[in-house]
Amino acid sequence: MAWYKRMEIPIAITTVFALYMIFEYFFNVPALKPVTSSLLVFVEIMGVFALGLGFISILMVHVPNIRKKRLYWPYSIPLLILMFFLTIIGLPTWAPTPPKEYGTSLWILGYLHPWFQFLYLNVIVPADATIFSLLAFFIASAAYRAFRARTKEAAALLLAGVLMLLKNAPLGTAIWMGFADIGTWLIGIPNMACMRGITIGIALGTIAIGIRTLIGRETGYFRGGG
Amino acid sequence: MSKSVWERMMDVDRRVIYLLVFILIMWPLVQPMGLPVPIASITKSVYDAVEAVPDGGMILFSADHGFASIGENGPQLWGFMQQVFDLQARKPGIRIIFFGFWMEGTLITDTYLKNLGKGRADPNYGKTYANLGWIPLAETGMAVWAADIHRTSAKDMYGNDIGTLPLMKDLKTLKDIVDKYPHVLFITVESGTPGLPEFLRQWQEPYNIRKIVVACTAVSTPGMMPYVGTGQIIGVVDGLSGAAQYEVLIRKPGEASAGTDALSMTHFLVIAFVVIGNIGYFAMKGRKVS
Amino acid sequence: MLVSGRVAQFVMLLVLCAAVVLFIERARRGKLPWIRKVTGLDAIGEAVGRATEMGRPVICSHGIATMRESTYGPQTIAGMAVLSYVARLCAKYGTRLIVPVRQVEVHPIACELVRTAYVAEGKPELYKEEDIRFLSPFQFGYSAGYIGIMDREKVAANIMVGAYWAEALQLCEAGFRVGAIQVGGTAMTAQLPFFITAADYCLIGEEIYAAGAYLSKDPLQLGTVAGQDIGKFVCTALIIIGVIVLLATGKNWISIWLGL
Amino acid sequence: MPEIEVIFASWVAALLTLAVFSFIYKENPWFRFVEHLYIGGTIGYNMAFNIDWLVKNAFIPVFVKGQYYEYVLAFILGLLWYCRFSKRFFWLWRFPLSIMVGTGIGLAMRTVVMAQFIEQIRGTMLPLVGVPIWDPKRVAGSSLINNILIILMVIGTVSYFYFTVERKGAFKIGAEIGKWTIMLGLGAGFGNTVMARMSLAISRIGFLVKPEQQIAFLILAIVILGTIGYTSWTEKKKAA
Repeated sequence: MAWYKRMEIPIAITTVFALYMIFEYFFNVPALKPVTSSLLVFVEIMGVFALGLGFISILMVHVPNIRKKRLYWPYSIPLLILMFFLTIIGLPTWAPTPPKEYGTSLWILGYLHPWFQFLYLNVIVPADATIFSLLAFFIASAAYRAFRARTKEAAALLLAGVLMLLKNAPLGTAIWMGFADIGTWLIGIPNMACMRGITIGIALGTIAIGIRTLIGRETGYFRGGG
Repeated sequence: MSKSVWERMMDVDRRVIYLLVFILIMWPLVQPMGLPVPIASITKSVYDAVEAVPDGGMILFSADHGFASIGENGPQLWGFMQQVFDLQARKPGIRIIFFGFWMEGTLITDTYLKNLGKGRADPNYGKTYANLGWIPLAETGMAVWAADIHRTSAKDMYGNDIGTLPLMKDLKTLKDIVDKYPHVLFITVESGTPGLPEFLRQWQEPYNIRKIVVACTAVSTPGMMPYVGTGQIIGVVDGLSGAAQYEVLIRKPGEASAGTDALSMTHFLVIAFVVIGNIGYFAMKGRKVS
Repeated sequence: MLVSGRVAQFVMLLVLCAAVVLFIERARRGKLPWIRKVTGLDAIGEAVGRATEMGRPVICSHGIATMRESTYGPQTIAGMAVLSYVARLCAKYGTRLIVPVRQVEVHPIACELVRTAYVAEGKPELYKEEDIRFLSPFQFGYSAGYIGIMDREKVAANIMVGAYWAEALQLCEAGFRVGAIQVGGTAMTAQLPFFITAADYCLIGEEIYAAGAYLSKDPLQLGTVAGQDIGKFVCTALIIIGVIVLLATGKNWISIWLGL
Repeated sequence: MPEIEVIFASWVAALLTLAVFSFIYKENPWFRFVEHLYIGGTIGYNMAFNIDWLVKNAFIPVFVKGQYYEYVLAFILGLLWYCRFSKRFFWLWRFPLSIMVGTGIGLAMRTVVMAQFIEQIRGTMLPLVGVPIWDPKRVAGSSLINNILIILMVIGTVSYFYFTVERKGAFKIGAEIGKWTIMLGLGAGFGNTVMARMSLAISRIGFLVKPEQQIAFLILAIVILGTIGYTSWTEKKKAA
């Protein structure tokens, strides 16, 4: 393999950039400030460029789906139609006399196109909110299934969960104001302490995984399977 | 072999649970039951703090949430907006500035302003209140905005030059606001980052804004409690149940009040199922032993 | 020079890094630390095995964060390490593996990891890029696609390690519905309650960061896990000393020093 | 009489809402349709939004205003992603990725120590004198009992996760405290989230039962339930 294709080079780049970010944060070198802000925009721009990868990946899955008439292929059609439609009408276009409500900018933004707005407000927003709200049903069934006093530990979990429910339901505190105090205590003391303990561990884990990545030993990054 | 009652209690079909959740939410929305809504002291202190703004005071009003949490933040925002405009009607010297560090939040603010008959078309717009719209860049944006309002919010929500608004003309920095108005109250309706911790860092410490009230989603409330303890914020409107309490306090029952019945019902439904499941479990366990 | 207010942080970072590096060195010299069992990680093999027996696919995801966000990026890397392990197992047993992806920039690396794993097991022909599915850049678009796939493909194992937000519970419940064995792991503290109750096995917080090391059995990686424990000693000691100093002097000196 | 567009919009939104809700019964064609439609929509939306961002914040400054020429390098690096599809230049796509991950890891390592380690430790060094033994007015406030509990629980939770130390002696006690803290804490976290999730469904179902929406709701609900019932019936028949 040619030397420039070796995996060590990207790993070295990763290390250099990581060390730079750390250095810049701890050491006061005014000259580096603009470099860092440029770098962060850089990363942002590169991230946006990657978008096309998703687009291509979707095409690679759904076009053959339709062509080969795989199972559930008809559903790929609305997906592709809406994807292309929104991408195309959403592209920024030049408008010599922009409508007043879009502000005075010459670039009338594609996503302020009325069709785009219509689809956004009446397709994406309701679907998004409703998929999110499925959680209301799932949380009820999960509570029923999981809050069962099989062991002493599970009993503690159950008790804390039910007491919180009584605190949050307006009817619960109407029955006995004490539920509010108990709930506040549970959130303020055990929950906080538990989250804090876990967070400390997470910090240590982050440092460990960071070092593994920097020395190029992390399986999750470039070294997969090896 | 058919299942025993206990087994059935242990193994309720999840669809039954789902259906009951759906019905128990829908029914009170169509036919409100008016279950009691006890007022928590932490909500009352928010209400009192807003009511305490004197004639000639300033209210800074920030909407920092997205569409996803509108179920909780929407009624909170609506409650606050009704209250501040009522207050302004009673004490005409009060000035209000709306803005937000989340883009979607400012869109919601604008919709509610329209619902109140305020906003762009209102002759008082720009004189007694202004809507500066979205301020980008999160925490950095807070710092920059406070240092130079006219640069960061060069245009208001409706594309007017901010210098042309009589209210904003002389308010170039957050310090100007604090100097000109002796009583500044800051209201934030929020659901995440950027949110209160950022405001405390960027605004409370440097500009000495002491009167801050918060409305947030129930999930973020625990994170707010330490600040109430230290007195950095006056109080918290906690999720939908907080919004309902607030509607009771401002005597304008609305969406949240309708929702609280559903909230109480579904919470008790979950508790009921947990109890049923456990009864079934222990009955079965007892049987196996015998 | 060092920025004021960041001196203590810098020293602490050096100390924690030094602990990790020390144990890497020890491991390099062959002194392997003993490591307790992490049930959640051992369960992954079992889950893939069961899927193989049933002839149904495995779904393995790595969270919905990118690799460049400060607190969530490392979780994605941890998830990738698990994905790499799962991909090897699937390649070995010839089980179908589906990987749902939310972030475009993570998609190529997921493909790369899975392909490498199949090649390493000598079965490159089994690798199908259309099974590494980019779903949607929206959180709930991803979630809807994920639960749809689980239901339609009747997956037998659902392995989720990485940064998850509200969709965590949706994925768990949908997975439960199709009867999949579920292993969930995240360092998002707000979502842990759902993984611990609704998934069969749960990796809590830092356990996911140790996953790559634990599963790969690479001595150097295992050394870093031992280094993490030193950090815990430091933390416990600081808390105890701080409380004692505060009690004795009435002023929290340790806290003041840590803020330097 | 509202405009036809408004009526159409509300029917579309009601249809999507009900189709998603139908998933809780079972996976069905309606949900599948919305799932695909929505995924397509979000990708299109994201493309449009991000291209707009790119044009406004990168292309216009560079190519129109002539500032920030260094961004051109970012454009080139960004294009390298697409080398992934080339057999010959395959290796090039790793460069943008390695820069991105490098900055990310750097950001993580430099902030994690303060926010997630030192601040948490500082917050746990709580006073044991000069505070009331128990404050009934502020149950979660600073009091002797609470402070002792927090200190023990945090240390306990931390020690629950030791990887290389066997759970014996003090470590066993610590891990035991940690276990109970985690159970209580996560149980409370679960219970506290129920309200947020219920609020979401309340707002969606509230949308469906609005007076002007009720007709759409009823008709669409009947249609969706009918088709789901029909398809499951035919499936059953096929299976039999």
